[in-house]
Amino acid sequence: MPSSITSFTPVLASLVSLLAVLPIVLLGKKPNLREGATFLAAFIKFGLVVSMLPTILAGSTIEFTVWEIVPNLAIAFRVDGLGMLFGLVASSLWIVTSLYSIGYMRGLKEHSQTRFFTFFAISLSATIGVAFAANLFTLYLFYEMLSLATYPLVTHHQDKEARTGGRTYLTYLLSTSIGFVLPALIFVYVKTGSSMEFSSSGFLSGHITASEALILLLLFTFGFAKSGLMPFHSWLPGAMVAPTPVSALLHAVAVVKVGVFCILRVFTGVFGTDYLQDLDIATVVAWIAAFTIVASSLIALTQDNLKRRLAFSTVGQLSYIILGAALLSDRAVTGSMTHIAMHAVGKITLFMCAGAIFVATGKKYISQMDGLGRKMPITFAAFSIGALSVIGLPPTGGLISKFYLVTGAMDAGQSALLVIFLISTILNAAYLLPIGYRAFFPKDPQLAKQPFSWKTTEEANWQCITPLSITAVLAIILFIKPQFLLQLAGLMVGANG
Amino acid sequence: MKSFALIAVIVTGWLLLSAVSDFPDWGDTESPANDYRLSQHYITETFPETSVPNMVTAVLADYRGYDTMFETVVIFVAGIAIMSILRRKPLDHLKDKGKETRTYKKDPDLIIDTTCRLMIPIIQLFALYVVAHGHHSPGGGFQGGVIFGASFILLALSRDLQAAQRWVPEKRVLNLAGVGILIYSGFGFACMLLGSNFLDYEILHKIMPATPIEARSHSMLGVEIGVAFTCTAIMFSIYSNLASNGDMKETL
Amino acid sequence: MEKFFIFAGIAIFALMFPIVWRIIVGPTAIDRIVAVNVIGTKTTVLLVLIGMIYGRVEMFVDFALTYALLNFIGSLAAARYFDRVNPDKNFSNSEAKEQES
Amino acid sequence: MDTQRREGGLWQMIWAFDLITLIFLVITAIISLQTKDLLSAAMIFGVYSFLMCLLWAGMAAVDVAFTESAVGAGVSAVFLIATVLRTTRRSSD
Amino acid sequence: MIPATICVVLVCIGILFFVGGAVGIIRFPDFYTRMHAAGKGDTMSVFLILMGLAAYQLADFSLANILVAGKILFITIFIMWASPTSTHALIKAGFEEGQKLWTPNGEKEDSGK
Amino acid sequence: MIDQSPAIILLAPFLLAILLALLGIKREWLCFPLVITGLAISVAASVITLMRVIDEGTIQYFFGGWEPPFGINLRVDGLNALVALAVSTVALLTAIYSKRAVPAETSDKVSQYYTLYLLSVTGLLGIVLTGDAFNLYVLIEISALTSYALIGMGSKRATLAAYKYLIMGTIGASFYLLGVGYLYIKTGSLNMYDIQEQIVANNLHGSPTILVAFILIMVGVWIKMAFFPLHAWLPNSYTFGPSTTSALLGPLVTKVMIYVMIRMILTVFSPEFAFDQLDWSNIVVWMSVIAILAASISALAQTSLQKMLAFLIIAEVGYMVGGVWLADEMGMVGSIYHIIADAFMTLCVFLFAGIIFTKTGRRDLSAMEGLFTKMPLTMVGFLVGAFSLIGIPPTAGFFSKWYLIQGGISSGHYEYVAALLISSLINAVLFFRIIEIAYFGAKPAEGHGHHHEEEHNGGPTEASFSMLFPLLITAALLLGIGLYNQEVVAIITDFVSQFNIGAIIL
Amino acid sequence: MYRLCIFLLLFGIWIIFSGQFDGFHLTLGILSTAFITAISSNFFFENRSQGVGNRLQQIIRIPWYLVWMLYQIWLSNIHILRLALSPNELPEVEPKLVRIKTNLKTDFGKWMLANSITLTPGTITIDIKDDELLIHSISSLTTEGVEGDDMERKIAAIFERETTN
Amino acid sequence: MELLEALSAKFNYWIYVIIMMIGLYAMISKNNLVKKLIGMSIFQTAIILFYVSIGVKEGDTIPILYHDQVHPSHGDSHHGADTGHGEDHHPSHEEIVANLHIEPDDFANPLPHVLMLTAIVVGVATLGVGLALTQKIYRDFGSIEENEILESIKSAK
Repeated sequence: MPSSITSFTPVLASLVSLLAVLPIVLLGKKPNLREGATFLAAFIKFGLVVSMLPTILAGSTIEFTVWEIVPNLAIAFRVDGLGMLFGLVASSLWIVTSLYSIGYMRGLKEHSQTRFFTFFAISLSATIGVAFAANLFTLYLFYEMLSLATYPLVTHHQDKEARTGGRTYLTYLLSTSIGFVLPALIFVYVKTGSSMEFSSSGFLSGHITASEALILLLLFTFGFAKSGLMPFHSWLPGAMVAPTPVSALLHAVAVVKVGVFCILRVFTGVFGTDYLQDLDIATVVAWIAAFTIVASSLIALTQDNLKRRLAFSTVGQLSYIILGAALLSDRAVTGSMTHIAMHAVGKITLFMCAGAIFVATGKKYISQMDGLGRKMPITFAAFSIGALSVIGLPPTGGLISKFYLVTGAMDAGQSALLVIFLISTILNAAYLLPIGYRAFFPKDPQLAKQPFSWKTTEEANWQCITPLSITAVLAIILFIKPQFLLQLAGLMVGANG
Repeated sequence: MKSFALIAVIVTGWLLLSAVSDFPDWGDTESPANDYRLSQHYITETFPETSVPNMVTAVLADYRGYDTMFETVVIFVAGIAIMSILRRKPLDHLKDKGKETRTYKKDPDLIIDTTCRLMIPIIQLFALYVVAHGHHSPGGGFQGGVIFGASFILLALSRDLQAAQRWVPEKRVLNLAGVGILIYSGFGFACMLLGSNFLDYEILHKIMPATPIEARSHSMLGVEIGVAFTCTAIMFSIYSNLASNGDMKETL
Repeated sequence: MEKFFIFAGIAIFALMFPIVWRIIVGPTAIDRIVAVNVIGTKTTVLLVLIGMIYGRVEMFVDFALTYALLNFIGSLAAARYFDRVNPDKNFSNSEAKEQES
Repeated sequence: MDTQRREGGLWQMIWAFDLITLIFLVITAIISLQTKDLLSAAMIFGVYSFLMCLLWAGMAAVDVAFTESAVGAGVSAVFLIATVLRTTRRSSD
Repeated sequence: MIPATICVVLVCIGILFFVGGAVGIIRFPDFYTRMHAAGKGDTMSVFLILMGLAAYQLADFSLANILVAGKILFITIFIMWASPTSTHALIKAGFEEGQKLWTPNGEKEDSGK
Repeated sequence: MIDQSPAIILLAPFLLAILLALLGIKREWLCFPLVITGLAISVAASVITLMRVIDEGTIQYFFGGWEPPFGINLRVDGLNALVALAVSTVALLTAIYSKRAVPAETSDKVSQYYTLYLLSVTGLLGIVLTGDAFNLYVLIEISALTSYALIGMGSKRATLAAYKYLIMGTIGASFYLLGVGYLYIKTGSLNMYDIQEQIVANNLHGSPTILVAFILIMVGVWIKMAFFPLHAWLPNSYTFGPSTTSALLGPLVTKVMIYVMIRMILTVFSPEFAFDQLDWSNIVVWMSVIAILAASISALAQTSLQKMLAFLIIAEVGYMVGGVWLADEMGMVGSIYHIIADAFMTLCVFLFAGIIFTKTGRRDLSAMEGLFTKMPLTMVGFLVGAFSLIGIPPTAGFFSKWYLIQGGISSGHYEYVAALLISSLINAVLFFRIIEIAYFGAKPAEGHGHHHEEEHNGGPTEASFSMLFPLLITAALLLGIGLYNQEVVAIITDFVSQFNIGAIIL
Repeated sequence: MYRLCIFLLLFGIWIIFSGQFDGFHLTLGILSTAFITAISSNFFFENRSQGVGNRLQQIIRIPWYLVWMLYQIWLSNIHILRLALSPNELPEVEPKLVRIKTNLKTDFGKWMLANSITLTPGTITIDIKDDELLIHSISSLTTEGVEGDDMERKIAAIFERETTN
Repeated sequence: MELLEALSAKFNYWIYVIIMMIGLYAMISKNNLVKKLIGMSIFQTAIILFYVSIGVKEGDTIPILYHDQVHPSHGDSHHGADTGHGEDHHPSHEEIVANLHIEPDDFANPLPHVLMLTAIVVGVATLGVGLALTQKIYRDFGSIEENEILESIKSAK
């Protein structure tokens, strides 16, 4: 029986960036100090998260109940393996993203930077909140908070395009969360009357009938529309109007990962894999996810806008995670948990590269990027690594998670889904690899002839380049040393088994 | 609209009629409303408890005095409301005077004027009588007040509004109305200050030369006077605002 | 004796019918007002009669008096209306015709 | 004054009285609402109030009748006339 | 018994005058003549009826009843006081409104009602 | 004096209203302090009363020293005390707001306006506190008459709206009165608790008279609360009246009427009668579903902020009526909680609308362009209110919706849950439309060549303190009520549980 | 002095109204009467130059006039009754407007005259301007009574004896 | 015959419904604002009629105690004994009460009367406010016909 420790640390980890809002707003007039505050908060947060790591790895959980807000229902924090994994990813990547966004924002001389950093901080706070939420209710609170806090980020440009994008973004996220999750949440509350505390075996079994379970499952899966499951995916490409750091945040760190994280929580914490297996309803979700994977990959192939292509790629990759969870086998679940981290690192690299390209050259479309690799070698190198990671090729972390997923699918005996994995991997490669290839080896012979020299490079400023290099390296490191991630994931699965 | 109204009316009427057959007969002494201890108490105990022979007055001003206070407030509110809706400065009356197509006669009619002149003091006396004798005969503050107000209306009708306004200018009207309610609630607050509940007149025997039961009776008279003040003032105020369209110049 | 009063009352009531008829046919507003005034007077009498029927006329005279007074005010006000408004013959005539139809 | 209850036959008569008044009431209410001249409508409404007052006197509700005679018959008719003076006399229905 | 008799007689005559007034009001041809019926017919009949009632009230001769009779008398005075004035006011109003005077020649047009 | 606290709640504004009428005509500066004093005393008394209710249970106060049913009494239990506190607080906040708005909008009638204002509050508080069915009618009329005047003092069209309100309001109040009459004819009593006792004692639940009385009272109250098909008076009244009026009446009148409905169902007719014997719960819930949807959709079609909010109020009324008629304990708790929450959130948005109207002089949505940069604090206040109306945690609106949906689910009325959610979504659309306008409007101002006068002057600036303060307090209260909803709900549950509603339907 | 008379007059009326002779109600009566005297005593008599004795004389004379008036009203009612109930098509009715002049000086006198004319058979005062009365008469027969100065002399005898002196 | 009996025993209630419906119909369907208000008054008086009808008792009298009930000594002295100024030969309040015998069925039920006093007052107050609004509307729109006003608003837009 894993012991649980009561500690204020998870709350603090979530709150620290929220508290950072105050100095950020107050120091709005002094950019350096303001960003100093951002960094400070980011590091403190990371430190706090890491400080909990040993405890978690030792098999304990950390709990803290803040407030019993509705009868029997409290805002409560609880750190377990999955939460730790996600918290680690989010907090570490925040540092990177912060750095990057400073570069990006300054590079483009964006307006309202104070607001940007403020909401950035709030978003992170919400993300960590989701990661460490102890029950469905707390999860939902932070989920909503994240939706709202990212809206000003998505619409940062305040132009017509941003307006449409922002509108789509909110429409999808709010309508699904209010329309699907909230009733499901209350339904669960009414039926179980419990505190909705996540537990490794779920708490629903015995309270609801099979058909209710199916409806609930679908409500939750579609309700957490941040996961980009089709048909509720189109906010994601729409949200591409946001500044790139935001896209990075959206796609890699906070938003979409929160979506899949929530779904993972629902599968493992609310229903419990055993219960789902008994009911045999997860296959529905699995197939939806499978469909999403294939469809999104095909759409991604047709996109010329780099960020949009990456966005559709994200849609597909997220569905891997959902699919992994829906397969319900230990390995698949482990794979999907790990994939959160792997994909995050890979995708953030890709996005930062896209941003760096935009900052340096102002180019958005893939067709314009012929031969750009020669001007921006570091960026495109990182891009390639990221792409490899996303596709799931060595020497990147993506391979690890994909391996687990595929074997998990075999465990589950879903050979049809196995085929899907394979097809999609090919498709992934088809839409990601050509970009790097074209950049380095342009079709246009004139560009191809240009000699490469470090001096002619037109890389973006160092604040942009550094983070993407870091994440690219990280992707490789994760290939070499994925143990602790697997260990964290295994904590969840192991408890299950 | 007409057909909708018809449907609404028919449905409501049917609804109301459907319960009629369940009612006790008209004039039934055994009906629940007449037989219940509430009305019995009012009939048999009013005089012993308040020494007022007119049960209606006693119930009105004592048992349900709280209601009546708000009834007075309703009048007051109506007066203030009408004033606030209609009253305008004479200035903007002048502005649209060009549009006025009506002409007004200034000189009062001799016959009407003389009749009213002789009548008004008697009406006023009568009004005071009605207020004062509310305990023994029908009437009371409200009716008396209306009659008193009617005497002002009569003056305004027989001469013009200014004649009445000289007597009770607008500001005094408002003050009177306010004072009326203040008198009423003053009795209530006095009871509170003496340590009893609001409007519990019995306690006033401490400051009145009377027994507790008489204190009730006398306080009721005081309360009725308050009501009369308000009614007088407000009835006249409403009349003068309505009849002059808010500019206090010309009336009927 | 009460029965006599009631009969008297009903008789006076019956006499209201012709007056109500006048109210219905008009033809002009002032005719109606006259009729209303007459009804008011009759009502005053009726009130005293009712008082007699109840055997407690001292309670009824008060408001019979009020009644007479306010009836007077009412018809005076109506009369003053015409005093204040310019004679508008066309209106009253056309209005009268509308009423007839 | 005798304090005895009145006998049943008399009651029947009062009832008849009541009945006539009620019929009158309905008639005046309808006329008052159907007249196209608002001044007449106001005056007829006055008649309606008279009848109400009678009715209440007949039903032994003296205080109510008193109030109605003061308010319904006198004051509200005057208010209505005042409004007719200040607005218009014509009505489309 | 005498007061009762007086009462019955007076009330009956009063009602008779009421009849006169009422018939006059529907029968007379124009506004002015109707005004005659209304103004005069009422005054006397009210006087008679109320006097009759006052007389009945005095059957039981006590101070209270005298006062009641006095009040009834007061109503009578009031009505007789107010009635000519309101008659005057109304007829003046009609006159100013432009009511046409009925003449025997024009009788056929108007007397139909 | 503690014993007198229930009476003081409404007597304080009443007394000061009269004093104000006497003193305020000449001395206009006196009006505002008097209003604030009266309402502050009222709020304090409400708090004390609430404390006492929590400590001692139901408090009775006999006016005139007569015990019911002979006299009129105030009977304060958990429900009353809470609603009274909400009413007086909202009134106080609106009064603070009105300091500048009233002189600006009703130039020479300030003292009259404030007198009516205080009397209106008195009426509303009286409705909430009284234990007598007829007294309730009188107070309804007081609050209604004052409302007509408060609305009628607005613009040209406000008068027409007030007239319509008057007609509808009178029909509603008269139906209520008639209903009380039908109760009286069968029970002979007017005291609410006594009526209930009589109904039980004489076994009148099957009587058609009681049934008709119930229908009449319900229809009457529905008209007064603008329940959907009977709502015609509301939108224009709250749109064209002075902004203070909207901010006072918008949050309070409908809520207080819902309180009356709950009081009638629970206390007078008993829930067994209303829910079990009549078995109308389905019909009314469906009606409320239609109300919610229709009102929300109508709100979408509006271009004027006030009008949009007015339709939202109608939708919220649908929530509460539906919540009550779910015949479920949780639904009832949710409705009562929503009364309080909704009072504050409507207040919040109406104050915002008032500020915008005073600042820009316009009512349409485009008046709000770029306000985030110009009036950040105002917008923050508004955001909280908007989030609460949408139902975003941790504002009070979320929790009321939580309880309502909980009631809907546990009573199996999924259509109600669906309507609630759809309406939340529509609210989200509505408010994010505004937020969008306020958020995006700022930028084009730099580039384009429009030379509005506003832009020359830098546009509207942050509202004055007296306007901003109540808005922000309201926003804070919304969060507070949300976060401490357990405490509030505990009081409500305490009250509701004695009626044992949950047992009835089963 | 004047006010005292008014007070007494009003108090008499109060007694008729009240019918309660206990101290409490009499006190109320005195207070009310005093109040009315204070606020509206000057409504009663326009011309206050006349002495109390004069007024008393007038008051004594009034009843005789009233009796005569009652007789006139009686006649006029008979007249109306006859007209109304006559089976023929209103034989005598021949309405016309008549203007007459009056010599009465005081307003009260004119008022009395106008009302008397209204109450006498067949005539109604429509308007009164200065010393000219506009009268509606139902038939030529009835007009004679008005034009015959009889009434005016009676009124003058009561109210304007002083002025003729 | 039974129907007739049922009708006659509850005649007041039937008529009250009819009057009320007349008023309600006028309130809803009439175009003229003043007419609506007249309809409203009729509507309210119908309710008053209903209430007052409740309080009627067969063979009752007005709800004021008889003079000789309150003043037992009245028959001899023609003087009312006031309770407040207890001269020696007047009975005190307690004595009067001790000898007082009131048969409840003799008097009409006073409670509906009290209630209806309030209702009448409310009625006239509402009527007054309604009329004031009507005048203001006429001042602003130049008409008191609802459809004309609505049209003028529409055309102004």
